[in-house]
Amino acid sequence: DGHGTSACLITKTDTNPFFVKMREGAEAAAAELGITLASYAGQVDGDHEAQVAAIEACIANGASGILITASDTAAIAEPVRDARDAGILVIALDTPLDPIDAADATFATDNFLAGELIGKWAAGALGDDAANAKIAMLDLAISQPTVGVLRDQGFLQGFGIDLGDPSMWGDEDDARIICNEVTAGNEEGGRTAMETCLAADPEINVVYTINEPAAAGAYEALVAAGRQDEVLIVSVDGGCPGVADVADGVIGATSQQYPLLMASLGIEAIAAFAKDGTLPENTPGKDFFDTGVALVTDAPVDGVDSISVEEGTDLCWG
Amino acid sequence: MSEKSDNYEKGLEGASQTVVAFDVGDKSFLMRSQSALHKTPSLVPLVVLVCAILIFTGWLGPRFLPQMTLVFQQIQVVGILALAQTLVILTAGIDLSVGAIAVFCSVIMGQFTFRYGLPPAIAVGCGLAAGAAIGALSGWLVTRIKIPPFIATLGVWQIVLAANYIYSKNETIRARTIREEAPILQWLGLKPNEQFVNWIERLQGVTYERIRPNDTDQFLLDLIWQTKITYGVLALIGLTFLLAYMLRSTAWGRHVYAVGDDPEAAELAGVNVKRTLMSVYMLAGLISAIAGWSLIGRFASVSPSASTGLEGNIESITAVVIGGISLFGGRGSIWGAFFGALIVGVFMLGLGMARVNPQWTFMLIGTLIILAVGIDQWIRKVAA
Amino acid sequence: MSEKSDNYEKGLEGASQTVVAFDVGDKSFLMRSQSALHKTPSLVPLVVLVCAILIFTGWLGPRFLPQMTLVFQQIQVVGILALAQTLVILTAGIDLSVGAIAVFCSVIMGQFTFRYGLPPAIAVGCGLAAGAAIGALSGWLVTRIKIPPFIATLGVWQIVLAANYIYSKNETIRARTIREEAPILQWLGLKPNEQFVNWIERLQGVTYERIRPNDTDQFLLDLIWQTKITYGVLALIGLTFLLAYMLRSTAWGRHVYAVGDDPEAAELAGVNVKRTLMSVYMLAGLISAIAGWSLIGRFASVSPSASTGLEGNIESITAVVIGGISLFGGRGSIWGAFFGALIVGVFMLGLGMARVNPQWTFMLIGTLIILAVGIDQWIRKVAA
Amino acid sequence: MMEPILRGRNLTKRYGKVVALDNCDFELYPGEILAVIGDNGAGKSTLIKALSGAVEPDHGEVELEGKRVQFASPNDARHAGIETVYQTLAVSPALSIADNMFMGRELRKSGWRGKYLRQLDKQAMERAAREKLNDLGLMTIQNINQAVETLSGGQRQGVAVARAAAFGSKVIILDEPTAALGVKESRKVLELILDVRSRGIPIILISHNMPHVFEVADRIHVHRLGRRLCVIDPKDYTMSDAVAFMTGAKEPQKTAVPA
Amino acid sequence: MMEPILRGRNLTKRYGKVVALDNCDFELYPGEILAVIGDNGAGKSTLIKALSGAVEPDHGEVELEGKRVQFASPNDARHAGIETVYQTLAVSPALSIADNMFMGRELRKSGWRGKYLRQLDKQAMERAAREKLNDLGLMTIQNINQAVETLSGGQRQGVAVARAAAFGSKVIILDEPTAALGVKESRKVLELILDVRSRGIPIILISHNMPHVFEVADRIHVHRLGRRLCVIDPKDYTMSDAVAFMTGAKEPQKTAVPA
Ligand SMILES: Nc1ncnc2c1ncn2[C@@H]1O[C@H](COP(=O)(O)OP(=O)(O)OP(=O)(O)O)[C@@H](O)[C@H]1O
Ligand SMILES: Nc1ncnc2c1ncn2[C@@H]1O[C@H](COP(=O)(O)OP(=O)(O)OP(=O)(O)O)[C@@H](O)[C@H]1O
Ligand SMILES: O[C@@H]1[C@H](O)[C@H](O)CO[C@H]1O
Ligand SMILES: [Mg+2]
Ligand SMILES: [Mg+2]
Repeated sequence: DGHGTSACLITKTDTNPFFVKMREGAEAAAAELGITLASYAGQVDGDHEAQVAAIEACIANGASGILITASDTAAIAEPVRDARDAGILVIALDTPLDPIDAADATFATDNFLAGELIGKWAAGALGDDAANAKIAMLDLAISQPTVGVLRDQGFLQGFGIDLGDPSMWGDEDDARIICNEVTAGNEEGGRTAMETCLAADPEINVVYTINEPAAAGAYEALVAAGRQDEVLIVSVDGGCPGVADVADGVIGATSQQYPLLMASLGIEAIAAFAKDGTLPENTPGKDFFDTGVALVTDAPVDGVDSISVEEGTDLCWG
Repeated sequence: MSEKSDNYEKGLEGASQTVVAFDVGDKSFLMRSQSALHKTPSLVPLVVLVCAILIFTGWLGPRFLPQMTLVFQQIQVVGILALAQTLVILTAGIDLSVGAIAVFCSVIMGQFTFRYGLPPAIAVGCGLAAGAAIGALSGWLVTRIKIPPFIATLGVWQIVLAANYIYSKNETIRARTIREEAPILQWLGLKPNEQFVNWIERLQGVTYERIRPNDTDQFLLDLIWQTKITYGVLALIGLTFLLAYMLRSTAWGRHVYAVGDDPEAAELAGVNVKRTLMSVYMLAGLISAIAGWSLIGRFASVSPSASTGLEGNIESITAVVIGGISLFGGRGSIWGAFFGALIVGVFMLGLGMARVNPQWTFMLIGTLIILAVGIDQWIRKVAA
Repeated sequence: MSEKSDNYEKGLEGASQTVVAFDVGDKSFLMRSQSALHKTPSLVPLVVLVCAILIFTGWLGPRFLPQMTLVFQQIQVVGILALAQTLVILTAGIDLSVGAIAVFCSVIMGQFTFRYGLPPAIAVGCGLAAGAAIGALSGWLVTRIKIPPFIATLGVWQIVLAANYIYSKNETIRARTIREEAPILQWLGLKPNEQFVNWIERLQGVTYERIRPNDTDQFLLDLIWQTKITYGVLALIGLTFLLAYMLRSTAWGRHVYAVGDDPEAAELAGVNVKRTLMSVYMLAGLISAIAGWSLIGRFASVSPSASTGLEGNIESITAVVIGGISLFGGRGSIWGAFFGALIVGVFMLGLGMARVNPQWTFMLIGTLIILAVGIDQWIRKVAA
Repeated sequence: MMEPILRGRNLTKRYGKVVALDNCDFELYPGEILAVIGDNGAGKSTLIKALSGAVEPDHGEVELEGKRVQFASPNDARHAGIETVYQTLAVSPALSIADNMFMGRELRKSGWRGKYLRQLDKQAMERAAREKLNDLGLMTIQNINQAVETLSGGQRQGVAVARAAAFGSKVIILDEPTAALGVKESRKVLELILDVRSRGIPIILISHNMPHVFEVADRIHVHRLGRRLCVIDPKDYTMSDAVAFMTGAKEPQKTAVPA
Repeated sequence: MMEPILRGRNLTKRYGKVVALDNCDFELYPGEILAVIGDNGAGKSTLIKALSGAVEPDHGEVELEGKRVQFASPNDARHAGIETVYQTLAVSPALSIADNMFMGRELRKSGWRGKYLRQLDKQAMERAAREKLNDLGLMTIQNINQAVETLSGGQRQGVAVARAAAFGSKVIILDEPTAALGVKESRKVLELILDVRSRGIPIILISHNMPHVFEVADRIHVHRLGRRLCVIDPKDYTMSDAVAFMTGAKEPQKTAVPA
């Protein structure tokens, strides 16, 4: 019985549809289990300070559990420890903390794997041309938040490019990378970044994007340049508009993740913990509970597992 | 002494009655350009702009110049916001809400069309009206409740942005949906030159599949096709002309400057300060809404999380200040804001084309903005 | 007429030589508080603050008040930034770089310790010196190159932020590493009251595992333990007193106000305007670096992507303006900035504790900021 | 006796501890030149600000042509026909002479450009501004498009006086209009004042220049410590008396107040 | 003949199309009161600004005690002992009377609080400010802590004049110091000027008030159209002559320039 139990959900922002859906999922699960849910978020992706203040408010309110998608995975460990010291169950969603055992449990996508899948797919789709591809890397922000780095580096790994330092993007010296631009993860940034890349080299034929809104923006720039049919765009997220873009041929392939699942699992874990102190368990063989990632495309490539757009549409969020 | 004192005004009889005029003599070219800059200080950012273009042309070679039309497109939104910002800054205010208004109004235009099924033209009208209404709210806070503009518009910014997220449920309306069902929303993204070429060709009965420039044998049409100017860019230029006219040649414009210069003096001299301020904030809201429409044109989709909502204010203020408009009000020309936006646009694209890494680009933009204004100050000093 | 005219000054003989004084009579309580507010306008934000606390206490019940010490900790960084910002704003400038300086200096303190192995105390000193140096750069741009402060510090902001990312390689230094190897970096996060209780207990030879409050039988020590004030909070309060003294009771302070009030008049009256401005920007840089040190204390780790770098400027300006300090310079008290930061902190924590969802919180904060300043204006009007 | 055209009763204005107006009465009669004299800080400027809507008195009333009025702003007073030159001049420093002179009553072009495009007739305004300044003897202004902040002290004052004289219809209030003016320009302003009166418009003139006051005033309101001490007829008293009254060297007899 | 203490040669200053100073010469001799008179806009204020470092002339030189000086700012001139009251007063509106009066030369407390804490001695400054204003006859200031912006026009001018008189050591320049002052206060300023001269400090007095000028000046520099027209001795010429010279009604004989 979860009566009197309260939980907190702390996301990176509350404007990215990904987190909006996560919140909706958590709210639904909480309502079902009779848990009071409070949500908090930073103002921009990377807003660590607001997340600390949110943890403090949760401690002050005597919450039983906290679900957090950390903006600064290493720095958040300290306030998380305070919360755990205060007897609160802390679960990392979407993004593992650094170290991963700083949280009681982690329900996450493997962002590096998500990147790797689209990288392999792109390399496979190009075949031999992959050796002289011209790649545009449309990243998140110059502060290089971890998701952005993991996906970018995963993509390059999958594509077969030497990573240099895997904890940062932009230090690779492979000539196939034409540009690294930042997009803020939205259409606006995606379009401007793509235009800039095209101005630098109009022959670009592979575009990595941090997420689907950025991909949609990049596509508009390609349309304006008349090159939309000759360029492969890959992305990450698997939101419903993104999957629809795969169906329309805007995006070639996208790695789908499952925020609703993360959220509902998290709430259930808090309910169980409040009831009898049970702690959630990890996926066998991993140090976190993997909520899974799937490549969505209608042009499967040998050696890369993928699901069809139809399946992706059934599973999509938002 | 007393015998001289009372009638000293006698000395006035026969006082010179001519108006003074000094003959400054022949003017060299340098002096003439000096005095041109002195009379029209908004030329200074133009000079800086030309320098910036020359530098990048020197650095990147001939491939830079043809991209200028792209620069125009890239600033079509922030440029319009800078116009709105200029109006408010001329009155010694500041409007932190312009970007949020633009995004929210674009959401209104989109949602009114798709959620409520209104005809798109009417939805656009509603969006524009909403912009003016939000501007009126800021104006009311500033003139009636006497909240300083920074705080009033900071509050309105947060309110509008939150309303935008809540109302839109953070849902994006996809480009394709809009293109198929409500193309008017994207009108400011269309290119009249493409339309013109298509129209000519339809008349001639030919249809080239013009995907890339220069692949037909019709040189002139190719050239027109290549010069990709959108209606949004034309709207920016048109609005700048219109506002320049209003500010320079109408009583309202004089009042805007007077209010910014010294509101007490303006009030004592017979200007209705409150009404002038109110009109400025409303107009700024309306223009921001136009920027929102332009946002749909430029990015094809309607996205509540567009970065303009967060960064539109600082970007527009930057353009205004680079354009030589004083943050203390009353001084500067709207053309300054236009050129200011272009200067930043040239830097951004130029550095991107030079393949500077984004972190370094960010740093260089900072340096270049300082440099641009430093040169501006220097020209002003030399011209003074 | 002429016979009267010359000697009319005769009438002066016997002119009254007393200084005027009006007897205003007995003062009611209302009149006295009016005149108190009139004399010390920085009391107004204090009144607003008290109202805010009362409202949240009414809403959330008794659990809110004990959290006030948490509010202090939550504003320990932005509060210090607001002090730096106040100095610059008093001179009619604005400093957009304060937040970036804080983050960059915290990175310098951390990296100098861990990358180069400097003793942490020296690394802190280097960080503080770097802050002052960056301030000097802004000051130089403003006073020598005559770049408007908005642009100069906008450029410096971008440069510092990019330098911060590039230099740190986006690496966070973890809390535990710092605690074990360089605890001085975290000094502003330590709690003197905890240290005091531990010290007493060590004297007594007892050791409680104080994790949550009120779990021992030592009521007084529990209370002291519970009142969690950090050195960073004390630094904020101490700095506010110090700057208030400097601004009010030293010649330098008078010059800061004079420069902000009317720089030309100040120059003509004998103030070295450039030197005063330079000192203000340098001091603001130094104080921002102290905020950076405090940032390490508060967040235990050193993180180059701390959002203070992006939002510290607008947050500090907001605190300053809520505190009744004029953006046009020359008017306002540093205490205003302190209370302004507290007002925002109370709203944020109160709404968070009330479990208001983030988008609505965002909207309510916007509304409350407007309301706070609206009440401020109203009190001033009534008190005038 | 005639009705006063402008009257103040019991006007009081405090600023914190400072009492600027202390139950002050005031009357201006049609067609007269009323001088207001008094020490620095006596409250003369505050009095005329209370009459012209620039300051809201704490107590007391203002009547225009026998009807009680409450001006919320100087604009209201101006619409009622009261034109004022404030001691602080109330000019917009960055704007040109012509802009300032016509602020709030700009001339539009004739024809469609004025009607539909609301275009200003800059040439007409510049011409008129130049003429008015020449009337005041301010011949040294070299460039009519100069910003007012670049004018000399006297030129600036000339702009403000010319504006009031050109537009006042019922009452013109001049607060030390010749303070910064030269001999020639002051003389022109006095001529202008007499000329305005001859058009039937009454004038309130605040001045510290006793010869000027005694030359043109019909009655003299002596202000001291925030209130009207007395009103004297310049024909009955010497300047010396007036100075003695306003500085407190001499007490007026009760009969000195004729109104 | 004696060496001039302050001398300007061929000073020229243009503002765009406007010529404010046109090859102007100037001399001030030790211990004298030199009046500068001229029409509005003649360039008097520009001249003294060029002498006091507030304006940088386009051409020409300034000599102090025979040595060529180039003041980069009014502060330099002040350090050289030249104290100026500008026509625009140069006061900081939001600061108090005492703050303004001691701006740039504040008094510190004696003892360690002044030495180490650099604490201002506010009481001493307020007392001194009050005394100086009383010396000028400005008795109507009710609150010595008032911000200058809340003072009446004349009170404000009094603050600026009192400041200059208190601190000038070599030359004192007064640009229309009595323009806004009442009869009593103007008289006090004239007394102050004579008093300062008796201390051996020379004074430059710009004024439009001919009786005042002729009462106190030792020599009169007549300025017209941006240059020195002539220098006259007030004992040799009538006010009427002076007015005629400065307005261009009469040409001076060449011999009118004695210097
Ligand atoms: N806003 C204000 N705040 C405080 N005191 C004020 C304010 N305005 C005026 N005063 C005070 O009121 C008194 C009257 O001022 P006022 O300007 O009316 O004098 P005045 O008679 O016009 O003097 P002057 O001849 O010098 O112009 C003065 O003591 C002045 O300091
Ligand atoms: N900054 C400036 N820009 C342009 N013109 C200026 C500037 N300063 C002064 N002038 C012009 O220079 C001329 C001389 O001005 P100045 O102030 O020296 O006159 P003045 O003799 O002091 O007059 P007044 O008796 O009215 O004070 C005027 O025509 C004025 O318009
Ligand atoms: O970590 C998050 C999610 O994975 C989502 O894709 C949105 O962007 C990132 O910041
Ligand atoms: Mg007055
Ligand atoms: Mg002058």
